[in-house]
Amino acid sequence: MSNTALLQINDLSCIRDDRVLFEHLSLSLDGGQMLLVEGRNGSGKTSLLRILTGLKLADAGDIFWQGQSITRLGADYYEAVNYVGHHDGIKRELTCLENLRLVQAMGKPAPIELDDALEQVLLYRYGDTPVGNLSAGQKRRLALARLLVTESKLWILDEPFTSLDKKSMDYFQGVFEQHIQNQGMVVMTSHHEMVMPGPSLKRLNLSE
Amino acid sequence: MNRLSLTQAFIFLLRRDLTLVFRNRGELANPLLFFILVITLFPLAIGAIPELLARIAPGIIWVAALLAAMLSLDSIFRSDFDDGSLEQLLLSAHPMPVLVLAKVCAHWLVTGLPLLIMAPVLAEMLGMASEAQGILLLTILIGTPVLSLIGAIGVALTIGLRKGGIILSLLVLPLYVPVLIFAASAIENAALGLDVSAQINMLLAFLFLALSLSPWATAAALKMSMS
Amino acid sequence: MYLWFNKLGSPPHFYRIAGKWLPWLSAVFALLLITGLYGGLVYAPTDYQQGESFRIIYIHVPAAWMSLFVYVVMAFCGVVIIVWRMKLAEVVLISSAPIGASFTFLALATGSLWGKPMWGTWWVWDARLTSELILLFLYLGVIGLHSAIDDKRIASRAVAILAIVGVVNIPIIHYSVEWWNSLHQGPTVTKFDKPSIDMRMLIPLLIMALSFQIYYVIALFQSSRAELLRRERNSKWVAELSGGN
Amino acid sequence: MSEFLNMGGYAVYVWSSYGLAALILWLNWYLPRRQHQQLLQQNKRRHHGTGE
Repeated sequence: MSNTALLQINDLSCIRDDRVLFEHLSLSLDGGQMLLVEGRNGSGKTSLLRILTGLKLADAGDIFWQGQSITRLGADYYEAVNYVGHHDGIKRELTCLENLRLVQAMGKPAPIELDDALEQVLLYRYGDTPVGNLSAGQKRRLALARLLVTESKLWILDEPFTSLDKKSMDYFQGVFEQHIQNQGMVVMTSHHEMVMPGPSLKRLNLSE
Repeated sequence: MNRLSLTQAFIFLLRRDLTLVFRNRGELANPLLFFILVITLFPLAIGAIPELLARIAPGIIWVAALLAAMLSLDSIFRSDFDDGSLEQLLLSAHPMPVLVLAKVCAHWLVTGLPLLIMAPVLAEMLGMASEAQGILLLTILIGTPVLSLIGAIGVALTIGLRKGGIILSLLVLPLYVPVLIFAASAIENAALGLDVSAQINMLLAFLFLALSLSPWATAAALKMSMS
Repeated sequence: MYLWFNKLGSPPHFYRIAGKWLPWLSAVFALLLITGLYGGLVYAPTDYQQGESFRIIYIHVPAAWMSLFVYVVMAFCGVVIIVWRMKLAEVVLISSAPIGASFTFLALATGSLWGKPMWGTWWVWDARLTSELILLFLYLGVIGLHSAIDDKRIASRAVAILAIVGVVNIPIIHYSVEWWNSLHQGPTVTKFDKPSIDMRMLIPLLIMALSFQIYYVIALFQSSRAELLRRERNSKWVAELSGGN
Repeated sequence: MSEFLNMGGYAVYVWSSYGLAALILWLNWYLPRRQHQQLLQQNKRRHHGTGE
């Protein structure tokens, strides 16, 4: 195992139409750690997360996963990453089960029955209903169910709790804690306070 | 459990796209209706002189097929782009060009194939010589996949734009010229009973060139548009 | 070599170098143009078949060569943009597009002006002119796509991909049109591309072609410097440049 | 001299070709140059004083 952390960010900077969102950003994250990205709206939280996933190109700096640059790793890096962004990334015309089957087909399937996953996110009854008929909260839960049905080390979550009720928020907070305890990694943005044991929680504020 | 093999992922995505299309069947007919509509305009515009129509039938049918294909290109990535599943495809464990190929195949099955079925009817309406109709089908069978493959590059480049439509045609139509030239002249030769193997071979060459190069260009363009 | 390539790549460095070179290039261009024009208009003998109208060749052929050359330069910049993500290549690509498009339009216009006296029509579906017309659409595609995307960093990568796809298609389009033209061979055989080999005609043509090349570099430096200022307006070197003097 | 200008009867075509070429070449040089001056002015105003 190379001595550097699993995820290494060196001197990252991002400019959006003449405004410098962040500059010379360097940090590292290892297994069993969560990075909470805070900052007022428009401070570049989403841009940072999209750069971490490799979807967006940074204006300068690079990102290393297990010592290798993510641009060179390509699909191998993506296999280790699970990203839930503003969009839920699910098809309205397909049913919940069909959506989850697609998620598994596109990633590294976790040893779990799809019905059990639906059960955990309280969507078992909606297995065969097209997603178009679900509420925003239910759609978000289905989007987050991607974390249960595929195996990935690094979770990158952009406002995962939007349109979730208290009960679901607690449930998913538990899922994140479980992931951290199994040496997984989470990078997320959230307006809700995260209650996490001290050493495994790192904070990054983009607006100061 | 490890991830699916490439062919499994390809087939899975292809099946998913086809089920998606059959879930809203309404749109399925659009390219076809456009194809028929454009062709019926010509006799109205040029007059129904049989020899004239028969002579220009290959050109009309192929221009109409080309325009119908181009108009339907937007549907390849549009819905996935809007609901965020295109992002998830880009971040999938499988190489993007293969997934792009699956989506382009789905698009061809939904738009190219119906043109194939409809073309003989229209060729008959335009009074095209029957020997030529066989070759017409062959050129559409080989040509329309090329239109979808090259068109996918244009769509991927313009997907992020608010008004991508016009730019798409400006980018894509010049690249369609070689296919149009060889397809139309193949049918013309067939109508005169001449040999068409040269043209057909060229169309096949375009098909293999497009099959091997355009998925990579489309994947790069998608990655760039999502950036 | 890499160091030089990298140093040239830094915008302020290129901005200064281009500025310094512009006057010299203009002088060389003026010299070449005058000799070329004199050679073409006065020195070269009258063509026995086309009479004086053949002298349009001294604009038409160099413009046609340049229209192709500039697109190949753009495709090369496209590769540099995709592989090394060099800012300068982005600027050079998009600054070259209008110049290339102008050369293509010039070739088309002079082709039509040359065709009128010979065939009595302004437009002839000649193989070369038709390829040139499609090439113009390729240029307009690049310019249109670049202006349609707001974020110029993304726009440059988009046109880079388009230029590469375009350059692969240029020979295919060219030979398809050539082949198509041989099919529908009109009554007149065009004498566009095979200028008679008489030395006194050829030399001015080469001089004109060279002057067009130099002109391209001048116009490219000029518009690249402007584009650099627009793109780098909030970088330090632009601030020093404008705050300083 | 007038014979030269006449261009063997093709004066219209030859001279309009060369005129058009001159116009296009000049435009491609002049427009970016003017834009360059404008940008320099804009930057001066943006970075007026100590260039904040």
